[in-house]
Amino acid sequence: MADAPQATFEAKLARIDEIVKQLEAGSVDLQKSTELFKEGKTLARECEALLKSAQEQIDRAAGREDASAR
Amino acid sequence: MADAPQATFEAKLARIDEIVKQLEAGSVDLQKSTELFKEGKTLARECEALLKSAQEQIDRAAGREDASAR
Amino acid sequence: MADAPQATFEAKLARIDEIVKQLEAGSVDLQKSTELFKEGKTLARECEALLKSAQEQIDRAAGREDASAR
Amino acid sequence: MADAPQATFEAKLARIDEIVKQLEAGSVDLQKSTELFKEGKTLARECEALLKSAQEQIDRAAGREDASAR
Amino acid sequence: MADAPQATFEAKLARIDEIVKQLEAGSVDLQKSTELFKEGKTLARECEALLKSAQEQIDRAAGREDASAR
Amino acid sequence: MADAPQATFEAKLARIDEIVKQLEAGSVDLQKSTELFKEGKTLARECEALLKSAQEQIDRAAGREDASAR
Amino acid sequence: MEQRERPYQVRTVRQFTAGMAEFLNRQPWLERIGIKGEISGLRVFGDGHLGFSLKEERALVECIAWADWRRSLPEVKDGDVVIAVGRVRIHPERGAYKLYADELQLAGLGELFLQYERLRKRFLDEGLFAPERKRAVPELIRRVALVTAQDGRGAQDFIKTLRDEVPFVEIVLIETRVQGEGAEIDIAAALDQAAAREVDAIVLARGGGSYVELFPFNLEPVVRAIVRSRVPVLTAIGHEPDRHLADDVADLSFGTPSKAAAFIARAWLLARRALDERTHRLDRAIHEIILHHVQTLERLSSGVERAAMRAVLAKRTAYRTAVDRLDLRNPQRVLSDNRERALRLDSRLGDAMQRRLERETRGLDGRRNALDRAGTRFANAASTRFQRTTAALGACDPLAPLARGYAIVSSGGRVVREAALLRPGDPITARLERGTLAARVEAVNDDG
Repeated sequence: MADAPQATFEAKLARIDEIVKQLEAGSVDLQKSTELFKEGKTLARECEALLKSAQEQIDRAAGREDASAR
Repeated sequence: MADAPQATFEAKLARIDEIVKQLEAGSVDLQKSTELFKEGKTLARECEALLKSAQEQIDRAAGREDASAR
Repeated sequence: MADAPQATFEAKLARIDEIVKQLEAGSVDLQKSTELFKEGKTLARECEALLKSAQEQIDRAAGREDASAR
Repeated sequence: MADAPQATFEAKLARIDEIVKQLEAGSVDLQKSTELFKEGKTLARECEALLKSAQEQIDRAAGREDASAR
Repeated sequence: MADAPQATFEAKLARIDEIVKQLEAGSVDLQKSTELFKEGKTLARECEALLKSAQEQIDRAAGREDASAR
Repeated sequence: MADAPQATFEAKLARIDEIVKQLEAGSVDLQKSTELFKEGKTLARECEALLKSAQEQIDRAAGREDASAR
Repeated sequence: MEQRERPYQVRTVRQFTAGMAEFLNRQPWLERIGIKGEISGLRVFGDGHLGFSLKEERALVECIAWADWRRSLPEVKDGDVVIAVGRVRIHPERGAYKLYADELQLAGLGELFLQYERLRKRFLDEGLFAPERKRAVPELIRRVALVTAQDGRGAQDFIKTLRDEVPFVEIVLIETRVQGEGAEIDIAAALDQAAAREVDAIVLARGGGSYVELFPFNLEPVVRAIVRSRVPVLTAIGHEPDRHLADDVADLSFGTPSKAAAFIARAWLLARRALDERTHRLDRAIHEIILHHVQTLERLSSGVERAAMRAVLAKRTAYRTAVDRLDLRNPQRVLSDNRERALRLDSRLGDAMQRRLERETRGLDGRRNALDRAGTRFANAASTRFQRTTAALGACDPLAPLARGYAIVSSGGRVVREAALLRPGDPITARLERGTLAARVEAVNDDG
């Protein structure tokens, strides 16, 4: 998990999915549940940031076009 | 029991269960009953604290996300 | 009888029971009866103390939980 | 008769019984009867005292309990 | 007759009986009768004293008990 | 120079087409998607510029014409 | 001979004529054909159309001609040599065909036509019409050289269309004389000039005109100029159905200048549309990707929260159950039971002891009573016996009769029982109850 920031958006999503499944299976203990949740939330936040960054890049790319070409 | 605080929530719960069974069996004397009950209550308190802490961590993690990323 | 205080509540109670039976049977002489009575009373007092202590422990255990965790 | 005070309550009672029987049998002369009667009375007094002492001990034992444990 | 005072109440009464029998038999002369009768009277007086003494002792014994034990 | 922009326009359009198909297939990850989009937008902008520069030229030409011929 | 042996089919007249009509219709070269001949038997109809025969030596073709909207027919008379241009049709009811001409080209045209045919054959032989020789016309023409007549209608149509549709396409106008003697030289020069310009294509345009007027576009200088052009050449000459050799060698040819302009404009419009469409799809695709990711992320993010909440809730429930069970087993009851038992035992202890004391007290009292009774009894017995004995003694008192008045008589110290033992005068003593009497015997009576 130390190299999570380098993981792709998709890899992070997959890991969150895995965490959700583990939590739903109910087979993990309380502490582990909490840690998994925190990890999941951290990943979600990172994903959110990646999406935001992507959206910004997209907006910038689109915006530049709007500004320059029309 | 000295290392009870390091024990997991589940281990504590299991120990409470064991205590309840001993108490239900009714074969223990007054002193032992009292001690078992005290131990059970102490464990219950620790479990409660662990639950509370877990809930707080979750709330904090969830809340932080709400606050920062949305 | 010198180590009565180390005896359990149950042992003390059993001894009182034995004393009561002896007294009720009327088979011991007055002097012995008086001594038995005194012994019984002492034991009863010890039992009472043990009960009181147990009660306090239970109240404290139950009460502390009520106060801290709910 | 010199060691009568060391005799038990029950022994004294038995002696009184014996004295009564002797007196009732009428086979002893006046002097002897008078002495027996006096002996009997003394024994009864001693018994009374023993009973009183027992009662006191009991009261004290019970009283102490009342005072200390309740 | 010298040790008459040492004789018991019962012995004295027996002597009086004997005197009565002699007197009733009428075989003794007046002189003798009168002497016998006088002896009888003396004995009777002694018996009365013994009786009185015994009664007093009894009363005293009973009374002492009454005074001390009740 | 005359046919370079044309070749480029068509080539660019073809590349945009390819990008659109990849994006529509949904088989590329977020990062790649973003990069493809940016590339597509850049290409579209360049295409647009080709159209625009032609427009400007003709506008200029028209202006000249207006100035000289009318 | 051979024909007779060949199998044959029988047709009805209608079938045959219909088949022939169909056959003719399928011949492209008959779609529009110019037939050169001498007019004879000219008839003028009221609505302005003409009927005549075209003759050449002993051959004859029936012809109907009328004016269309584009141009009027020239004045003709019998004996004129014309090229009638039009279409061949079968008349089933007459079993004959006719040329339906909408154009009549007057005398001399016949020579031009021969020249046309000659040139055409030569160029064809040179392979100038071969598609593989032709240059690729760029899809997008941004700068075009328009070679046309000064102020010609063709030029106006072309320019108007481009201005309207794709105003940014630059038109390099190269004006030239397009008809008259030596026009082909001017046109060729103009084409060469155009080819030297930085243009994407050359459009050679000319509005409508008569065959003769348009004839320079069939001539070699023009054709050669087109062939040698560095830049693709598009022709847009005259009326649609007419074809010139310039059209045949051009990289693309259009019936009218407007159509050429429309072609150029259309390429741009298509490109614009394609660009717009791709841009739109690009935006939509990335939007959908982002939306998909956002939704997935939201689903997973809330999922992880829900799952964690549920996990904790499950733990809390387990905890609650355990605690409830523990509380149910609070030793308080054990404690109470034990307390009751202890109290009961304590109470029994006290009772037993008290009862014991009472019993002993009662026992003692009983004995004391018995003792007292025994004491009283023996004291009474002693007293009774004493009373009885003393009473018996009292009854034996030898002096008792004296109380009743008796007296004891004694003489000489001896009690006198027999009177005879005494004589009168003997001293005697009489003892009374109280005191004694001294007396003498007076008489003796022994009968007593």
